[in-house]
Amino acid sequence: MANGLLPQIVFYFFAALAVVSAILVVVSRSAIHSAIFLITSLLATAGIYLQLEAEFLFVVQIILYVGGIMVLFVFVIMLVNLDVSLHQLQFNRQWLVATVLAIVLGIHFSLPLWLDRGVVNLPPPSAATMQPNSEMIGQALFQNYMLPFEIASILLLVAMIGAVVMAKRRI
Amino acid sequence: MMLFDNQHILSTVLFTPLAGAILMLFIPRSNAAAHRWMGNLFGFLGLLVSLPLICRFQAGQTGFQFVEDHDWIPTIGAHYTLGIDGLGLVMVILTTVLGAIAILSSWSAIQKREKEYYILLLLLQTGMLGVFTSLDFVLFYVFWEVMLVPMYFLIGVWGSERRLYAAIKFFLFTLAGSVVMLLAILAIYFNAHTFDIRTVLSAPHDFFPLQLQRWLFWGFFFAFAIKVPMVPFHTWLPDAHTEAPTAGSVILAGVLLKMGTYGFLRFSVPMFPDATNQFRGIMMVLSIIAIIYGALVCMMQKDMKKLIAYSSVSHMGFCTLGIFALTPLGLSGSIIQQLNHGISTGALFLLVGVLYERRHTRLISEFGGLSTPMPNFAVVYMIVTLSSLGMPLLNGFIGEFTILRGTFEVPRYGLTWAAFGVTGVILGAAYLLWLYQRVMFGSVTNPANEHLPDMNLREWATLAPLILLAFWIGIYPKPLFRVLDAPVRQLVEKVNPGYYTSQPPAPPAQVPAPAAAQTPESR
Amino acid sequence: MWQELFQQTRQQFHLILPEVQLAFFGMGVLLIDFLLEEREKWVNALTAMLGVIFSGISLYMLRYVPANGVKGFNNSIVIDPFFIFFGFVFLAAAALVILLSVRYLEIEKEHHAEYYALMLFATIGMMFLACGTDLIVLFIGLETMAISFYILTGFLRNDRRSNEGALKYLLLGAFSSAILAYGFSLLYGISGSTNLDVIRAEVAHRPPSDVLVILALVTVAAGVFFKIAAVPFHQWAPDVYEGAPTPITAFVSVASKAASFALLLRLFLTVFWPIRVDWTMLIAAVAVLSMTLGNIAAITESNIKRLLAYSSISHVGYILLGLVAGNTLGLEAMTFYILVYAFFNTGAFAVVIVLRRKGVIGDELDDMNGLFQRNPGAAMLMLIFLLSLAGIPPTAGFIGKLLIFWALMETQHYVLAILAVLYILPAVYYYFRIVAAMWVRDSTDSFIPRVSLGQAVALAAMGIVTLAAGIYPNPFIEFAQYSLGVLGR
Amino acid sequence: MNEAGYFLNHIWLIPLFPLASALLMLLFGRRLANIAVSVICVGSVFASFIYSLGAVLQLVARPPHARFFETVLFQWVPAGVYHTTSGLLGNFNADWGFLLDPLSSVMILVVTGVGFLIHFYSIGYMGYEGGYYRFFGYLNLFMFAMLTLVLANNLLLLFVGWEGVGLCSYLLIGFYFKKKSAADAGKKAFIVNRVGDAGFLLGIFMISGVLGTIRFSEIPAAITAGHFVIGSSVMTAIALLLFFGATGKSAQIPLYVWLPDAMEGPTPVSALIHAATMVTAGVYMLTRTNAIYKMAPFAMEIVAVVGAMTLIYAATMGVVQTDIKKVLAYSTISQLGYMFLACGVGAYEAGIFHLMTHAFFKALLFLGAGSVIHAMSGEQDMQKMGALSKKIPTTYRTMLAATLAISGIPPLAGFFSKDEILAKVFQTGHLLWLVGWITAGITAFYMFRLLFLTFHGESRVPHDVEHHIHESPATMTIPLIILAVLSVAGGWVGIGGRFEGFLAPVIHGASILREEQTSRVEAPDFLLMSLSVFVALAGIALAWHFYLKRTDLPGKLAKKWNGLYQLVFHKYYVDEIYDAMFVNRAKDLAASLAVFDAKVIDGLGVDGAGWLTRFISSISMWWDTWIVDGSIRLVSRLVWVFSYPVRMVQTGLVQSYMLLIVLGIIGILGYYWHMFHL
Amino acid sequence: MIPTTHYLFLSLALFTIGVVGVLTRRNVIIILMSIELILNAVNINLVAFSRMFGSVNGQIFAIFIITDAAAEAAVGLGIIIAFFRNRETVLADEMDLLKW
Repeated sequence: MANGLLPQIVFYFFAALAVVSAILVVVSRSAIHSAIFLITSLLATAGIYLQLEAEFLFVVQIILYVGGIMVLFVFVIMLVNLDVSLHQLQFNRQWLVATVLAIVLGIHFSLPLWLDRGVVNLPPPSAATMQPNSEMIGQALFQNYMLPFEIASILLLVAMIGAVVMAKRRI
Repeated sequence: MMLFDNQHILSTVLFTPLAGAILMLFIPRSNAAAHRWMGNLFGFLGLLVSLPLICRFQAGQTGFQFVEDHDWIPTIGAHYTLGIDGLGLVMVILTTVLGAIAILSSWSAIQKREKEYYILLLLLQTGMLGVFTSLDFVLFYVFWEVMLVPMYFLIGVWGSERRLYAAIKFFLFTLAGSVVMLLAILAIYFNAHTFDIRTVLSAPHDFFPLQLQRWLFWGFFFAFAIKVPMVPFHTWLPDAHTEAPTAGSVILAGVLLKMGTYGFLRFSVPMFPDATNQFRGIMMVLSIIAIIYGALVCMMQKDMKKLIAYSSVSHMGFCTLGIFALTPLGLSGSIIQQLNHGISTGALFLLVGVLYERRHTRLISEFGGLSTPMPNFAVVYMIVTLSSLGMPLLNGFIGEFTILRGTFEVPRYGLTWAAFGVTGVILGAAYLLWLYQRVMFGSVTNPANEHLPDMNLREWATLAPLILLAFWIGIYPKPLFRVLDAPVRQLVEKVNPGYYTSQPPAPPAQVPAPAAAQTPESR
Repeated sequence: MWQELFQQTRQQFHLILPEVQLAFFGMGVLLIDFLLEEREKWVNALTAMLGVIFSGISLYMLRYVPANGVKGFNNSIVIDPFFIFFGFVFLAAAALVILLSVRYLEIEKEHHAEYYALMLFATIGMMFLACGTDLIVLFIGLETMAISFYILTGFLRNDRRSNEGALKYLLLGAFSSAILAYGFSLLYGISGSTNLDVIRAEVAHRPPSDVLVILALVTVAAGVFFKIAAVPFHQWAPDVYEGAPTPITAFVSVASKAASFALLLRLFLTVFWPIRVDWTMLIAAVAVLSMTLGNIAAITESNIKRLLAYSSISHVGYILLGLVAGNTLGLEAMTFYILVYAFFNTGAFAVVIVLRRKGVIGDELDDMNGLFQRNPGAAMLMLIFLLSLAGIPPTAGFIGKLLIFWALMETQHYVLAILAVLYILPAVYYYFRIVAAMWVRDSTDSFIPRVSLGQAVALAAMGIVTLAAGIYPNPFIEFAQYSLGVLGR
Repeated sequence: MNEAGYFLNHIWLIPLFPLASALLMLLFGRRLANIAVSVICVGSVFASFIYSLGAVLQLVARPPHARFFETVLFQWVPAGVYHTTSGLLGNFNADWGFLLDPLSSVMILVVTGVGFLIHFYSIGYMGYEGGYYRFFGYLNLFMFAMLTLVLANNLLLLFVGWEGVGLCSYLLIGFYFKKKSAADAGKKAFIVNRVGDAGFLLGIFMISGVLGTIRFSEIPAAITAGHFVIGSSVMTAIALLLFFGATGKSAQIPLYVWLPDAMEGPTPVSALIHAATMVTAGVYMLTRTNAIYKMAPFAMEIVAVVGAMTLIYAATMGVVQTDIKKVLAYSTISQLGYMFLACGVGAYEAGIFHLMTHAFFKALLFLGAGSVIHAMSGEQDMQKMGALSKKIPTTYRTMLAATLAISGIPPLAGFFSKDEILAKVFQTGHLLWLVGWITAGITAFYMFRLLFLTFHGESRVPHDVEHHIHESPATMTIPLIILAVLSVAGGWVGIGGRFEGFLAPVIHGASILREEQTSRVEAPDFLLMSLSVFVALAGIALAWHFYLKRTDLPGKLAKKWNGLYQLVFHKYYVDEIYDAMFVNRAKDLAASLAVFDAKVIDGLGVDGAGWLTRFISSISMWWDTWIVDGSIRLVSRLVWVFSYPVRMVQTGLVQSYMLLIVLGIIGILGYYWHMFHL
Repeated sequence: MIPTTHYLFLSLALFTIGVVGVLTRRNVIIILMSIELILNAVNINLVAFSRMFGSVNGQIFAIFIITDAAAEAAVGLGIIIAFFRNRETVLADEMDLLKW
């Protein structure tokens, strides 16, 4: 499925799904719904990864993001259950201005890209295949990127400590 | 003794007060008497160590003496360079003398936080001496600003009601000028590639291209004009003077204001001669305005210190007038007048301080008929007043006369300038005598004044030296003129070359505009 | 193949020794904590201090690296003077803050090992920020630092202000680092590599005013500006400064700022150096805005921590001016400024820390009233620090500003120079509001601030450095010059 | 130098003696007993009198052309190099040097002599006053200043004395400093003098600028070297400036206003300073610098005219004053007018001559007046006197002599000097002679009016003072007598132009004009003499008529010849008419002039000037507070206020912060896209 | 074949939506989610680029970003809990103790 119609269909489907669910994340009243839509969006993104031949990342996305982070989110949402907040306003006072500005920002990013797509001249996707993906990633991760990997461990340690310190009533 | 040989004596003079201050840090705060003694001791020591300068100074020898030079910040090429010429000598001595007197004058006036008070006074002393002795731009600037801080506290902590306002006003005003000067200094560096004042001084008059000279002149102008202070930058002065404690006012009027004129003489005039020639007219007009305006404002003051403050605006106007007359007489007169102003205005503030200590008010209306309870005070006050209004045989006259004589010489409007100056003299007599009359004459109306004690020994000790100096300068100023001859000669040769050869003075219009083209832009 | 991997690791291990030391002691603190009674918690501080010292030693070992540095771990880090310089700054700041923290935490009853551990981890992040030449290293380092700070800011968990500060910091920080990440992704997209040198080469080859490059520049700049709290990305600073525990405020305002400046310099002097014509204007504008807003806003601020926040914003403006000048001197000025700023700014906060006591945060202007009568030494030091902040000689701050002005004049940025110079006036005004409160006003409460041993040591050190760098700045300037190595050439 | 002789070599002692004792008084006077004070002070003045006498004798011993002695003690103001207006290099240098020549010798003799007498007199007069030592200290200080003034060998040193005497007069006028009027008068005197001095200073500048020297001995040479044309504008300017200074010191129009008020001071002061010595400094200065005036005929005209105007104006003023000292004050002004008139027509020697004689009799008059006041225990109003001649005979006789002298009755001193002046003026063919002549009459009139009102007629003395009217002590009367002798015989030195001859070497030829005119107009001397004598007598007669006869005659006549009563009455009727027609008118005129003087000149002129200055100064103070300082405060306030909105942006809402971040990015990107025209 | 630009636009779309969420929602948790969206957008970029260059670096970077997202989420939620414990709210515009 290197080229042909299918990839495009896959891409545009997943893209549309990601965008739509993302919008729903932002607009839906209850936090739970947003969380679920976020999951959808992330899954769609995972699909796109797959379409980009990044299988490993596809897995990571699903396991770590959807399986880990989102569960955490849902858990917290349960913890600080907000039936009250369901009835109150979900958008702050500046929402109109903010939306407009955000869109302006988006235009500022995208319009030049669109106009200059000639100038930007991103090379077409290289024929170089990245298979077997997991192995290559493993190689890179433990040779070129060993150091960041180690630092990441500290980062996660910090995160752990932080979560404990913050969430635990007494240490 | 190595500390006192010609290479190090200036450092000794400079750091004696500082040493005192540091020493006092270790005396417990509770022991106020000790601080008093130490303060006075080191104030006096500072005076003593400065005396060898007078003896060893070779008058008539051009250039700087007692030069001391070390690397300071090699990375930016700043040196620790000290040295004085005649001008510097006069200023240094003035500073040490007034410093000692100011410290002595606060013996009983200061009743809180003696420790910090004396430490700050000594720090201030070092700062001022540094300004007058440093021969390196950066060093000069550092001292120039260091000195602000102690003054801020002297006004802010030991001042009277509106002291905080006055203090911060003083600080900001002066700072506003000096920060601009900092840029000008840097600009000089990029054109002269040195921070050494001597090198820049010895450069030819068109060393900086004219356009640059103009900029630099104004860059320095604000710093100095605010310090002097020239109208319209003077409004910090009345507040600062009024709120400051006696010693503060004495130092402020006696020494701090001189930094402005000193700056003009040391930097603006000799370093940017062409620009100076161009702006001479403006400067003289400003000075005249200061003279007359200050005098006029004096008349309406209800507060003695304010009155004296404005009178110093007027008197310093004479100094700037003399400087920008750019003639030997004008310049030497101006320097002498600076000395005089230090002496007589300092003495005036001391006298007001004497009253303030007794009555804790400075309002003229509170007094009257004081010559009955305090006759000696009346006599001293009279002498000081006379010296301040330029009575012959007292210092004021020598300065004012010489300045006006030098001004008279200015091409074209000479007589007019002189005439205006003389008007200032008349007004001076008017407001000073009026003040004297309101305070001293008449019969005692206010019962509080009936039994005021006359001046005590310490007050005599503070005032006597000043009065002696006043008479000395008034009767035998020759040594002063001799000391000042060389620096003045240098200045004049710089601003209008060939003055001393008997050609008619070149009209300032002949500032060589092409000169800018000739000198290659150095960077 | 694993063989050679270990091989190269063993060869290059000494390069990351300082960080390793910190990590080791950080975890050590966590472990030792279990052995300690409530009143022995100061041992944690001691351990952390040891870590800093050891890290410092191993940093000192590296001092003979060539000017262009030693690359390691597949060019993902470079050990060059720049790193050593900033590493020293971070460690110094960390040491000072640790000294200042003990008493404070005891008063707060939040004396936990995690605090020190997190500080050390944050320091690790900073150091990687300073030495990383790889986008990923930089990003992870940045996040390590940032997240540690989020936690530390909220460390007083029962204090509403602390919570709020932490949450705000987190939201804003996450947002900004997301933007930064976006920029990084674009950089990667431009070059296909995460190595700065490669990216730089690519950027150089790119046609001028390439959209992707500009997008990357702007997003990265936005992220970094946020970290250094430059206008208009500054607004987190006052709130976080006020909310955080005061030692952490000091740490944030000094160390994290220095680290972010390291990142900024690293990126702008390598990646974006080819297109500096494009960003000089941007930096200048941001600098001027920061100076203006910081100075103006501080004039009426009555909370000292907020006031110092605004002042730090204005200082950022000053430091950025050095980058605007862009010549060697300007960069030296920046590094020198960052170096001394670490000391006198921490000092200013330290005095506020000294004022902390049960029930009173001691960060209101009135808490300073009559400090002179209550603790002359503290008042004296505070005066020195404030003078230095205001840039009055003979203090370090003056030399720093002097160098900045110098660079501006040398590169003929006259207008900027005049602006910068004139902004000293409002600065002096609001700093001297504090001075006046300390020295002139009479004390409104009878509380006598007592200085613990640690605080005394820290205060003394900072005061000495501030004065020394003002009176004889030569060594410091040389250090700053040394720090640049080959950068910016 | 030794052959110059002891006294000449020690000429510097002359001013030194009084200075020394002055310092002694001002420093330690309070501890000294009155007797010691008087001995020291009077003694010092006497010593300097002796030394001056000796010096003068040694000078006179020389041949006329060599009667010139100059000595320099030390350089005083070696101010340095400057450019003269002609572009040459000058070296400004004022020495502390003394110059003794006929002119200054006359002056020092007058000053020390009269001064000594007045000091002596003061012992008695001030005996019961507080601040005895202070009084004498100031008086001695004055002597020092005055002697410096007359002995100075250059203009600047002269200016020192000039200012010094001004200061002393300020101090002495304000001697009763508790009286506000006295203090005010002193201040007024000082400031008005300062105004004059301003002119003088400028004059000095111009002289040194134009001639390159301020030494009297070098000025004539410098003038000839400078090739100035007669009446060159520069010279005229200098001359006028100097004269302006003189008007201040010597109380001429327009700056005479201070002198009448100066009478607030103790009477000896008025005698010494405001009659004999200080006020004549102007005349001396003009004579000193006559070489310059010679080049400026126009200026001389001005001097003459101003002198004449002052002369008659002040005289008329004197007619109506009732305060005995005020009368004398105005008469002094008018007499000074005579001197300036003389100088104006180039008759310097005549001026100086009159200066000398005037010093004698005017001092005497004041001292006499003082003695009267002393007798009347402080009363100064002539309305409350009368018929004192019996009670205080000595005072009466001496004052009579003086009055005769001032009225110019031969052979008294006043006659010779005044007559010489009139003669010289007449020779120049000036109409001003007429003014002088008339005024001679008026002078006689008001002086005798004073005499009659005070000493004759029936007593108008209130009874409480009546009984303890007594003659003054010897210390006061002796000086009176000596001065009386002098004012009788003082004029004889002028007989046969001996005085003129003596002064001749100092006078560098008066104005060229005058020399021509001298040849043209030749008037018989005796005629002029008789004329002036006549007018004087007329004046006396008139005074007698109105202030003695008219008061007591009617009664007698009515008693004696009842028949003639009508006639007499009728005569009186005529008399009344005459009186009504002329004298009263004249008196009215004078009175109105007096009002004019008090209200306009003094009121508007002086106080008005003061008021105006204060007004302007209050305006400038307002300006200073609200505009100059106000603008500063406004700026700072603006910055302060502006800081609030900046802080308000800090809403505390996270999302607004984020919004700002987004805005920032948009802004930056927008900037770039704009730059790259996308 | 899909040009890389399209991936860019997709990520931009997600980015913008994320920004909108961050700027408009009151619920802090949802703000955090929106931030996750943004990071997700970044990842799309990275992966697309890595495909474009045919090198896995981008994917590695993406992994690290996910790690970071996890860390941020953990800490963030912890802080939110602490905040909620003290303030009984998780609404962004109700944390206004610190202002001005």
